[in-house]
Amino acid sequence: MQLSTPMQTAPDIVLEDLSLDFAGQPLFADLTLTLAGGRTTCILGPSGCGKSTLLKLMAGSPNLDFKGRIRFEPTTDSTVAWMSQNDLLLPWFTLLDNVLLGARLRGELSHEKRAKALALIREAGLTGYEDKLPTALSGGMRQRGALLRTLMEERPVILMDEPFSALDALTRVRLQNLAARLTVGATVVLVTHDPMEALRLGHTIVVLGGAPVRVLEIIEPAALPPREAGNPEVTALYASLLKRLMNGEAA
Amino acid sequence: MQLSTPMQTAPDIVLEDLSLDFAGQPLFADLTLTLAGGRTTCILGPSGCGKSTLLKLMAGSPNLDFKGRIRFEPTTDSTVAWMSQNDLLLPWFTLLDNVLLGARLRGELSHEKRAKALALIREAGLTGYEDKLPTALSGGMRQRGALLRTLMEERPVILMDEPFSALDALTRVRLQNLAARLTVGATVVLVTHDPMEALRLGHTIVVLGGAPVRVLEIIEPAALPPREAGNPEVTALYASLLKRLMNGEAA
Amino acid sequence: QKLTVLLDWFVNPDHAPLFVALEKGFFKNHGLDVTLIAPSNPNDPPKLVAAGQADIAVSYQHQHQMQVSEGLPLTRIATLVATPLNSLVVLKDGPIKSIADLKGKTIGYSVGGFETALLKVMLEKEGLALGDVKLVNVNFSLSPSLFTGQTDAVIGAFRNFELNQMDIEGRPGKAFFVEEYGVPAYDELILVAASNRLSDPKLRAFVDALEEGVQYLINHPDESWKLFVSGDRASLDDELNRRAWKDTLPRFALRPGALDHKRYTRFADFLLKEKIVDTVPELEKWAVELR
Amino acid sequence: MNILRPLILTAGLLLLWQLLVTLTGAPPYILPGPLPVGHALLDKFPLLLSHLGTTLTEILLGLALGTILGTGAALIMILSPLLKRWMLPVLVVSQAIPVFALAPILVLWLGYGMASKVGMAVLIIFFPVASSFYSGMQRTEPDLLELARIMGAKPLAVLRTIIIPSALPAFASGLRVATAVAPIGAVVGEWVGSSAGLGFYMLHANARMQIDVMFAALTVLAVTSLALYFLIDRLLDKLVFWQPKQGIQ
Amino acid sequence: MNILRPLILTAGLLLLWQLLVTLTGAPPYILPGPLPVGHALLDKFPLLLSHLGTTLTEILLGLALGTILGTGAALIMILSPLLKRWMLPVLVVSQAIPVFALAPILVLWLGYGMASKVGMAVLIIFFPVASSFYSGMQRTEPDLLELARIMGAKPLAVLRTIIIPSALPAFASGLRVATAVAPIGAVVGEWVGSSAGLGFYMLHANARMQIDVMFAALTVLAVTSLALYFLIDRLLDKLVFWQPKQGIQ
Ligand SMILES: Nc1ncnc2c1ncn2[C@@H]1O[C@H](COP(=O)(O)OP(=O)(O)OP(=O)(O)O)[C@@H](O)[C@H]1O
Ligand SMILES: Nc1ncnc2c1ncn2[C@@H]1O[C@H](COP(=O)(O)OP(=O)(O)OP(=O)(O)O)[C@@H](O)[C@H]1O
Ligand SMILES: [Mg+2]
Ligand SMILES: [Mg+2]
Repeated sequence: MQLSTPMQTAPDIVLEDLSLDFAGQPLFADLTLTLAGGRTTCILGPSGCGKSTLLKLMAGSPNLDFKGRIRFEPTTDSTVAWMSQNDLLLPWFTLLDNVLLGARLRGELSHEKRAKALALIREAGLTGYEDKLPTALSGGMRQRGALLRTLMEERPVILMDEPFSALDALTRVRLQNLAARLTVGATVVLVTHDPMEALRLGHTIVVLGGAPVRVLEIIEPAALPPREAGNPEVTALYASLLKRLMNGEAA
Repeated sequence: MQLSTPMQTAPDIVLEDLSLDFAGQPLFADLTLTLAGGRTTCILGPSGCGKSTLLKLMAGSPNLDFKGRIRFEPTTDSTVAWMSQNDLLLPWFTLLDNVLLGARLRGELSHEKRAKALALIREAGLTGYEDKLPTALSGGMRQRGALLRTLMEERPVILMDEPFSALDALTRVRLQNLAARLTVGATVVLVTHDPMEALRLGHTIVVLGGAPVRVLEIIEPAALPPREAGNPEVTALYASLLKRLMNGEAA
Repeated sequence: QKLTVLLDWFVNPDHAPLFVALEKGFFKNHGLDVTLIAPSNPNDPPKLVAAGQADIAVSYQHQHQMQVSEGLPLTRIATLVATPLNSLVVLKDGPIKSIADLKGKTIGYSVGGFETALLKVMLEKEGLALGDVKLVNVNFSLSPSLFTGQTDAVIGAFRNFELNQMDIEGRPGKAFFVEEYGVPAYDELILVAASNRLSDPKLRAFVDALEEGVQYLINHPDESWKLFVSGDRASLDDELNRRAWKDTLPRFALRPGALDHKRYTRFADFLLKEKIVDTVPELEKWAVELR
Repeated sequence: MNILRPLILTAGLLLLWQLLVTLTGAPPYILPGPLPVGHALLDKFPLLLSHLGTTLTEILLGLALGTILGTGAALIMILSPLLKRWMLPVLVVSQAIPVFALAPILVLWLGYGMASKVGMAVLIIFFPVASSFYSGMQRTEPDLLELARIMGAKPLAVLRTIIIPSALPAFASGLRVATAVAPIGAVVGEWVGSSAGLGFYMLHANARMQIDVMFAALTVLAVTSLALYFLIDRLLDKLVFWQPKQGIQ
Repeated sequence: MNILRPLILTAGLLLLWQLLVTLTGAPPYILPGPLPVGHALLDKFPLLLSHLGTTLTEILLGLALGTILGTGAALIMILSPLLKRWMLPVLVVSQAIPVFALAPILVLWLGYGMASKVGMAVLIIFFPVASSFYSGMQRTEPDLLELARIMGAKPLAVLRTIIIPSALPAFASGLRVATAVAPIGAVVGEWVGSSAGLGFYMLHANARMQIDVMFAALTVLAVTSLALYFLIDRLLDKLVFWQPKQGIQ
């Protein structure tokens, strides 16, 4: 399948002095971070440190009451695609219709979109399930559906929250490659708990930790992603990254 | 925290000639498999191959129309604890109440149970969140809640469906150790997509694959779990297991 | 000419002259195309005539006077039933032998105001006051409330109707007629039209046709009955209506268009005295003989 | 679907009815037993059927219109919180106005034809639909709305694709209530003034103490209501196809 | 909560009312304007209040009893599919029986006291509650029930802990409908036979052609309905605390 060219220049995402409280507890306090445009940034960090919340902030959620600035540079609008941590498939739509949700919501359904959706479904190993309702799909199949729906959006900014967590090793690699291919040139923010995944897919790897959360480390491997798991740079970085992660917030 | 002694002898789980169709497609066809009593069996297999369904069958779900026999040997009743792939926390209960759900449902709430639940919550790194509703928890925190709820059950048979998939590396190891400690002596069936997790925790590792699904491989490492990630046996097995998994159903 | 008449209630023998005139073609002879409509709330038809929704409504003299007192632009143009029908009814075999026996008893009624005033006068005649009895609005079910012993007497029962009904059910009743207990005689059923439309010649034509209907009815009661229960009114052909028919015949106004000024003023004064109405306009404003 | 079950059910209900009459000792002019009513039913069958025709038309029209207006009102309220603040009190008050106050107004505006009767039926039917549908839409999963917002969805598309389907189970439950009260809606409508219909005929029979006939008409109404209810129930189950109805134990 | 808003709302609604009167040209004996009604309201205020007392008691008793019976019926139906098959038709039919058919029966059994009015109110109120609550319970997430089964839960505990909370949003929506129809339930109950209450007083005023007084009583009833509705609405929002009510856009 051919990669569709990214439609707009992919912007940087600039977070400045971000502060947010939940129930009086500060989750972010003056967090400042810039994510490079057109690159894939993988975010790692302990469970509950605020990764999903950060993604929602970048997606411009109107329900979060934060202080500070979140900017896209250059400014663009309607530029974000978001894959949430839970799949959010619509139970009344088939897999295909769910994958086509964005197009339908924007009134852009077309023969090409359908063809593209079907091709993606095939690539994700879901052939034969196009007309199944989400209740008839396994957890990993649902996650793949949600991923395809996000990839269909072809946005310059793509936010993905643990997109491969429910997949077996083989399917995971296949979909990682698919995602990497389809998001070339876009600003991708990918939250994951798998350091190997981060090292394979990220131009940049940001490790978060602490409370309120701060950036513990930023890793920028030399080779371009997607990298092979056997790549010596990856292997070397993996050991140190894992060690860092296993040391916890204290580090 | 001290391990409470398993209450009954943990039975073998015997599956004989199991057949099950979904929408005319055979998911299982004459599947036969015995899971050793008192041991931890980790199940690996491609997404959608039927792992969750298998767990539901072992849990005795009355909604699945299967052929064949599923027996516990020696026969015991009300012996199963089940952790589903999605967390199934009750939105109207706090984390603590959710962890205590089983006790409440059986009318066994007691001071000891509360104390134990609080201790588990502390061990899972959730102190301070006891009185939060699930909506105020992150994905990984919810998953930990569901895991604790399952561990509270102290059943001779424990079925867990990807219990650590939403956790970061450090939290994951901590909870794996916690789970391993609390389930010593029980028959544990643990579905996972992480071969390292399987190798760390399983007495036996069962690799499923193909359609209808069959047992591709059974691995029984010599050392007793939980094994260290650095353990040479684990490292050796990991490479071959990963290769096997990456080869897919064809193998 | 089209002419819509709203009845006071479901079709019953009280409306006999109207249906005879309709079936015999008397209306048609006078150039009228008459539609008769039955409502289920007797209060509404006059209001709707006042509002121009229909030409003529069947009303009650007391109700008409209350409506006039409240300022509704309505005028009585003819009489259908020329005597009171209202009565106080008790079970024949019950303990109430005279009005005086009602002391401390429960009395049911369905129309607030007027019926309680009638009762008051009747009780006072026997030395009781309204406070000596317990009143309860039983709305839809006069005779059932008697039968079940929930009430000891009911006011508002029609002598040509409820009495027969009770008889048929095997629980015969006994009626105390209001006009025999101090209530001045009045017309039970009258016809009213909007005051500003009285000069419309079709109203007079209607009254004339109605008079022909009454005449035919009195002269040929049996043929009239057949006309009454013809067509889609076949379901009216039952024991109760047959009996009611007989009892109602002598009560129809033989000169529907005629107006007894003195009788109307006397009853109006009675309503005024009993505070059922608080004003009585000049008679010409609310009751006329059409020219 | 067992063919025997409805038969047993009917027989059982008739028995219950007879039992009620016998046990409470209700006299026949208040609550006649199934036998005399059955007799009256057979006796007046063609007449009853013709009245049923009128009432059924009113029921169906009222149900259709009430559902349309109810969903319409719910949609307006969900789309505009401002309009909602003004509409909700009016809707609530509309439920508290008794027939006899409303009947003359309706006749004044709609005349004595079918319109005023259907109007009255609509008034009774639309509130359960509007209220349930509105609550249902209000309970749409916020994350789905967030997803739609991020996708740059058109408001109408969000409504059609996400909000309305989310509310369909609640809507179905409201429509079930509406269907159950629809027959009484039509009957009450007939109090406005009419010359046909089961409600009219019942009032009529009641006024003449033909209690057995009234109960015969009531039986026809009851059977119609049941048929309608179970028909709509079936259809609604199809509407919420992704959420199969299940027993609890 | 803005203090001004209810004032503006009230003024607006009164204006709407006047507009309706003016625009449709409804004569004052059919639909009086707010001014004469306001006058009558002030005039009869103490009397209206005392009648309101009676009606309010009926409403509250009816609502309480109707809710209890409604939830009870729903619970029975969810616990026993067999009983449900027998009860549901009876419940549906109970909604299709008009007052005048029921009134004598109710009076026969319950007398002319408060009981028969409350009985009538209950009959109108309980169905929306029963029906919504039942649908809500039926829509309990099957996996939660499966979890409870595996946990060896006691049936009553499952009900209390899982099924009932799952159904609370639906129950709340049913109770909202019930609250809106509760006042008419009480008024209809007063038609059964009464000597006090707003419904009684309205009938009385209507019969005496005191249309302004009738509308004054109606206004009192409407205001009471609104107050009750918004009160219960608040309480219900608290009941479903884990699902905050949200606007859609
Ligand atoms: N209710 C259902 N109706 C129809 N098909 C179903 C149903 N539940 C599961 N299936 C099918 O059964 C197969 C196995 O599902 P299952 O959830 O057991 O997979 P799994 O091995 O747990 O996958 P995953 O790793 O993605 O969780 C899938 O192909 C799915 O489509
Ligand atoms: N709606 C909410 N109300 C209150 N607190 C919340 C809410 N949403 C999130 N939180 C809190 O914010 C913190 C961060 O949550 P978030 O979901 O962003 O974590 P996360 O980094 O994505 O974790 P995970 O890896 O487990 O998904 C958590 O401690 C959680 O308790
Ligand atoms: Mg998260
Ligand atoms: Mg699974």
